[in-house]
Amino acid sequence: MNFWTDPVNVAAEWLKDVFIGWGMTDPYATALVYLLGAFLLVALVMLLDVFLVWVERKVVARFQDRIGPNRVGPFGLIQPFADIIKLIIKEDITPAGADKVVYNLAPVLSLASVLLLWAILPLSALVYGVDLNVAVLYLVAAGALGTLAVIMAGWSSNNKYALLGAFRTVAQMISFEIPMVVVLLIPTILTGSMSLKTIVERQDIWYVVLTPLGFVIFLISAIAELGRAPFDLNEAESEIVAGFHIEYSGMKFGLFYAGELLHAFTFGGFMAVLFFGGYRFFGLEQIHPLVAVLILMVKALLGYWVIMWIKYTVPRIRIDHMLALNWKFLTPLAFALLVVTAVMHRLLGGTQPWVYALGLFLSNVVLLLAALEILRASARRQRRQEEAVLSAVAETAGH
Amino acid sequence: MHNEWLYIGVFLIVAGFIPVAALVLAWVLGPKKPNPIKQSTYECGIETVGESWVQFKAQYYVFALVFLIFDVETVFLFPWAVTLDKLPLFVVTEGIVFIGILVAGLLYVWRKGLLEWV
Amino acid sequence: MDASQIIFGLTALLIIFSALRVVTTRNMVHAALWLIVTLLGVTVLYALLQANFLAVVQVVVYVGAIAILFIFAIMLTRREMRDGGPQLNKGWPLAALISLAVFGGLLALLYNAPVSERLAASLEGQDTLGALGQALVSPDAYVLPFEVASVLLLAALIGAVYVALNKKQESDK
Amino acid sequence: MIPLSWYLVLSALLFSIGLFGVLARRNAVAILLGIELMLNAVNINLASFWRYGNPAQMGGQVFAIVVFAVAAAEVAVGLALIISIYRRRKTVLAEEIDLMKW
Amino acid sequence: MATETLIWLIPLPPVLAFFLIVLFANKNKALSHTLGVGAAGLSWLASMVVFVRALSVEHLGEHPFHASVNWLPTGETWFKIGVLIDPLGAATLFFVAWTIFMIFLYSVGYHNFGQPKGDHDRPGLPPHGATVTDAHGHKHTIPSVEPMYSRFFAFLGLFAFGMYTLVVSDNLLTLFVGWEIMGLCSYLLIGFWYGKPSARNAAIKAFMTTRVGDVFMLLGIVFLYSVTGTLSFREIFTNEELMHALGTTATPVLGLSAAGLIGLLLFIGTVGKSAQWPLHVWLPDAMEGPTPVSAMIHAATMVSAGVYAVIRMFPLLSLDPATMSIVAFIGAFTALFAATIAVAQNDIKRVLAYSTISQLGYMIAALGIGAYVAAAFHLITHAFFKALLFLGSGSVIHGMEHGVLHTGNHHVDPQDMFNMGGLRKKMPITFWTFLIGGFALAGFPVVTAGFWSKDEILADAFAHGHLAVFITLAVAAFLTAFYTMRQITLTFLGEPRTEEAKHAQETPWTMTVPLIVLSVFAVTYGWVGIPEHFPLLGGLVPNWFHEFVGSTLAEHPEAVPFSPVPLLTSLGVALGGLLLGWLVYRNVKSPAEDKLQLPVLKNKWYFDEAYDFLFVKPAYWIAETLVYKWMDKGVLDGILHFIAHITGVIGAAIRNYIDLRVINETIGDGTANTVKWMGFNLRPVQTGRIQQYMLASFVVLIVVGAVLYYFLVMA
Repeated sequence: MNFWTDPVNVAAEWLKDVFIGWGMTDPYATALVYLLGAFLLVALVMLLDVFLVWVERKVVARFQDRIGPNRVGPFGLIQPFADIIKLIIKEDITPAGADKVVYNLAPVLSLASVLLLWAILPLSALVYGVDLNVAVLYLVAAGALGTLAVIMAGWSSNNKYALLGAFRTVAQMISFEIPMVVVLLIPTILTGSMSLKTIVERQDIWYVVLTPLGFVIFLISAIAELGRAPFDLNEAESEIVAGFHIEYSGMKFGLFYAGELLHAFTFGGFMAVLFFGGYRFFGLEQIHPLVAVLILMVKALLGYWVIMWIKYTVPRIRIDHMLALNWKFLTPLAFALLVVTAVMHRLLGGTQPWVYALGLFLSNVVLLLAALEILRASARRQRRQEEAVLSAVAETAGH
Repeated sequence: MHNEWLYIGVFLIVAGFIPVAALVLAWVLGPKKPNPIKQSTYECGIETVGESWVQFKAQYYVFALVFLIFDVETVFLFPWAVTLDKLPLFVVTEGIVFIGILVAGLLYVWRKGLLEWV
Repeated sequence: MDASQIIFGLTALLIIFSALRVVTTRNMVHAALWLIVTLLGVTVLYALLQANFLAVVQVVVYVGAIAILFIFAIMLTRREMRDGGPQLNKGWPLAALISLAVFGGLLALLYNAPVSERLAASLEGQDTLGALGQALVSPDAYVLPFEVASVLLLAALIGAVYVALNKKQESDK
Repeated sequence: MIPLSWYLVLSALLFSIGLFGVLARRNAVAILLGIELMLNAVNINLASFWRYGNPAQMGGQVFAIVVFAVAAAEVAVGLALIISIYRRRKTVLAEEIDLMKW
Repeated sequence: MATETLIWLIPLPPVLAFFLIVLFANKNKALSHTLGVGAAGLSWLASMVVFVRALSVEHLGEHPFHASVNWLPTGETWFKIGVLIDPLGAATLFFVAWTIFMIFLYSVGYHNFGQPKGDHDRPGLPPHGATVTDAHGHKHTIPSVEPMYSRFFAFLGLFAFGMYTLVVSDNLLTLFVGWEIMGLCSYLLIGFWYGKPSARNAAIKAFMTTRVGDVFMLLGIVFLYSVTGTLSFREIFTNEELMHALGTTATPVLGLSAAGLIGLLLFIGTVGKSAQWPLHVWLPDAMEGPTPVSAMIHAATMVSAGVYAVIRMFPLLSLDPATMSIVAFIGAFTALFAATIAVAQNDIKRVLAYSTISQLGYMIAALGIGAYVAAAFHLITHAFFKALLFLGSGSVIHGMEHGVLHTGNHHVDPQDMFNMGGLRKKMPITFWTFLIGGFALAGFPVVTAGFWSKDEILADAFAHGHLAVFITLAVAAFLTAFYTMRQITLTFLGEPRTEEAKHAQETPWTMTVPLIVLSVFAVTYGWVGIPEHFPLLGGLVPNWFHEFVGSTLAEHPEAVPFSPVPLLTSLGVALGGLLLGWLVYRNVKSPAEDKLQLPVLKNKWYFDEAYDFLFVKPAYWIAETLVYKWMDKGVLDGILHFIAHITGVIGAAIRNYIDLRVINETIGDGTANTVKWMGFNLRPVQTGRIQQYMLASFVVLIVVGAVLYYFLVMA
């Protein structure tokens, strides 16, 4: 083990030795090293977050045929820092009647729940926080904290619209969590483990090939979970103003905003890990751990870009459509996919890799076609009924 | 030692510390000139009427309910998914029976018309 | 005192304090939030016990679902935020006495039990998650509770939906 | 290392606090909160006995998971009942929910 | 199919039918009874196959059909459940299968399948009849179909499931599960016509009374498990060391051994289930249910289950002579006591109900004196002839209802025997079968099954020197013959006493066929157990039953030597009772002429009233004061309230708090005040507040826990 091939762990070991040399016992030294490591990672992630603001603004500008930030610094790169300074020196308003503790805790929890996800994201084979054997569920658990933050924010603001927005957001988040959790079971089945590192290591064939449908469901439910367009009903301005964070301003709003952006990017990262081979890219990751990190970042950015692409091209859908989409289409489909994947995986487990891959892929395609056919049939039936009603009405009108 | 969880605990502290630090910084640096209008509840400029704690329809409760049940059930499925390879073929059917019962609940709620947003 | 004992002590204090707040605070939403704090404290205990699965499930199920359901129900069942009147009923001293008696009884049992000073065996090299999965679905172990759990949840779902939202009852009123 | 008795005492204490909440709170929702505390106390016991007993025997964890399911079912039905009662009688105070009297 | 597999399958069809009817067939009457009867038929078929196979096995007692599976992991070991058919189980299975199948078939006719819907029938009430217009334009009132027909078959299916589970199970836990399923079903079925307040009350009474017994039984099971670590019959009974240890370990209760205490606790469960004194009060009231239910509960299944459980646990019980004497006493006392009440009843079903209690007392007494085989024998013969009698009485009632519908006079009670008379001409099949059943019950010599089983019990009692038991049972047998003949005379003989009785009609074949089948068994089943030393007949047919069932026990019970005393006694009491009954009631036309309608018998020795006085009233009183004083207001508030009250009484002179408390407690003014204050505030017993219930239960838990802890751990 030398510094060149494994810089992070070597540095950590070295630091630990130094601390022990200072007279600390092992657990405390470990904890201190962890603290430093976590601090470094979180700081880098926050820096990335700041950078993401710029990316988002630039990309949306391009989608809308504008230039975007271009005044502060080269290509407007310093713009986000100007934003932050503005947010910091804005007045900190707490609405009258708000529940102060909860009100202030909510944005913290919101951002923290996103940051927590980075503790388990395997950045490369050697650079990772922890390799938890229940990491997939950890992902869900952190999402639960995010939901909690929303409800806390909405309740504590002492504002109807905030509470209503929070309820809608929570209803949406928890609804779409079901297909997401079910789809998370699929990489677990394919790998036989919930450890993200193991999932990445087993992906000789990217899981997006084995379960394209699973990926699509995950993408849709992730977007809904994020509350981004087309599922940004919590912010439907015409109805409930700005959703649960209507009363937030200044840095507190900034935290929600940063949390949302970072959440999107983090989901890009998890999408990469779960479906696109994580930090692996045809052996390139073996050159150096930091190259692997770079690979993952690029994949995550691509995922983030897809999420943005959808956000800025698809119009917002109605809340009833959204819930129907989830409960009547995604959830049953996800369960069907789970059953099919479990059976196919177990049946084809011992065969040639290409047979296995092809079998799983084809079963996904067949399932999708069947689901669409069912949808089409039910839509046809509905249309016929409507037409019958219409013609009946026309007939009575004619008489 | 419990290194995994120690790290996560430490990470939790850090992840909480950063936003708190940002808030404190903003609180220290920002001006503080409160007045009643500024602190009033935002309702598009219209005067606030009535209590702000309004009643909600029970529809929300149903979604939370269905979610709760499904959440717990999927939690049961994770250990199943992990050990799928290591056990005989019929454990797959056990899981499928489990999922079938799950979906029966969904169908019931669906048929009751409670999944419609009204 | 080693590190884990300190962590345990702090967690225990947190759990006890927040649990007391749960049963005494006036504001129901605060009570629910204190409950969440307690539950997170219990999560730390699971982590100390290296029951990884239980720890995450605790957060997923309790914080993510049960607590949300509680808050929804609280919102649905009140007209004003803080309801008037005392939060404890008139029999609370007796209730406190009984709770203390139960605690004392449990301590007495514990005092005589042979387990009190046992230490944990090492989990090194054990795949507890795999063992858990095998235990859950293996027919030699707990497959029956596994399947029955789904029936239980189905019954709970149907029952709760029926009770909470019986449209027929609504129209009868 | 933490001795088993610590967990057990903590769990007993948590159980008693939950019991107090169940017996003494007026609000029916708060009673359910107390029950959650009690169930958690039980789960601490189960998990610690698993850990300090034979960790290869997964009974403790399995039962804890079953307790999760039971807790979920209990909360779902309990809160549904409370909501239903609230809609008819406009109260969630346990002492006013005394229909069983008749 | 392997026999063990078949045994596993026996209980399943009825429960499957239950679910199918509840879920899918509850709108379709024909489908419901097809499912129900079909399921009962399947179970019957399987039972018969198992029975025949059991007969062909040599030494079934040592090598019974037995299979078990792991069910519940208990740490490192398993709690197993399984099936067991040993000779006792096979014999029981035989009669259970027959009676259940017959009752299913009978129910089709009893609930008027194929008749039109009633005019005013509502679910929860018995059908009132329908008006139809025939081809000539005449209006007739004819019986109408039961509105909750499907529901009945569903419950019946569940009930059958409980019984089969109980019979085939190889351990106490599944036995208890079946037991409790039956408890639930009896509640549902007794209260089947829940529109009638009497049916509702009877259902609750039955449920609560049996619950008392069941709690003790559960305690016994738990105790047994904690001592032995297993609940499997064979594992306990074949383990001689364990049995010896159980028999010699002392317990702090009544000086009984562990085996005795466990046996006693289990026996209390039986006392509740089999309606033995002092928990017999529910059974006569249970007559509120439809008649097939009465037959089901009182003959074929539930009450037999109680005796069956005691017979099952006999090896354990017999380890402690003290327990055995308690059992014998309760059995003999119940036999006599219930027989006296039966003499004075006018309701045709109530007579049978008390007679059932009495006959069950017979079996229990037989067990108490160690007559294991005789008890099992009487259990089976009794099940046949009592089912026959109940179904026959149902048929009579049904015929009478026909008459009631015809005349339209709804004040005539179709169950009152004094409204009947002369039915033998109207309902010949019912009459002859009822006669056979009645004679079997009375123990008519030689031809009927009842004679042989009763005689065996008496012979055992005599041979083993239990003279008191012998005399009690003999008197009871005499009374039995007497009231049986009274019943037959009043119902079937003589001339019709009412218009309705004149228009009674024979019932459809679905009701009469079961009667005939059961009457065949009521006669022939006795022949399998004729003692070998019996004069003339002994040895003609080998005493198969004794050999077969007796082999269940590890020690084969000796056949008792022949003695003329019991034989002559049973001949005398049976014939004498029958003759006397006929002579006395030949000319009795109305209840007023009946000299035996003594108030004390009529009122069942005032047991209901005594229970009301001893348990119900005090419970109310305690609840009122305690609830109000301790829970409703809470201790602290109660005390404050109390003090405040006194203040007003004594006046403004004394204001000091502490003074007050001292004076209050020392002078005792408080007593008077408490009374006044209670009088003021008499409240309903239950406050309906869930927390107070829980508070109370936790108080009890703590107290009982402390006491148990003290006894079991400290001592």
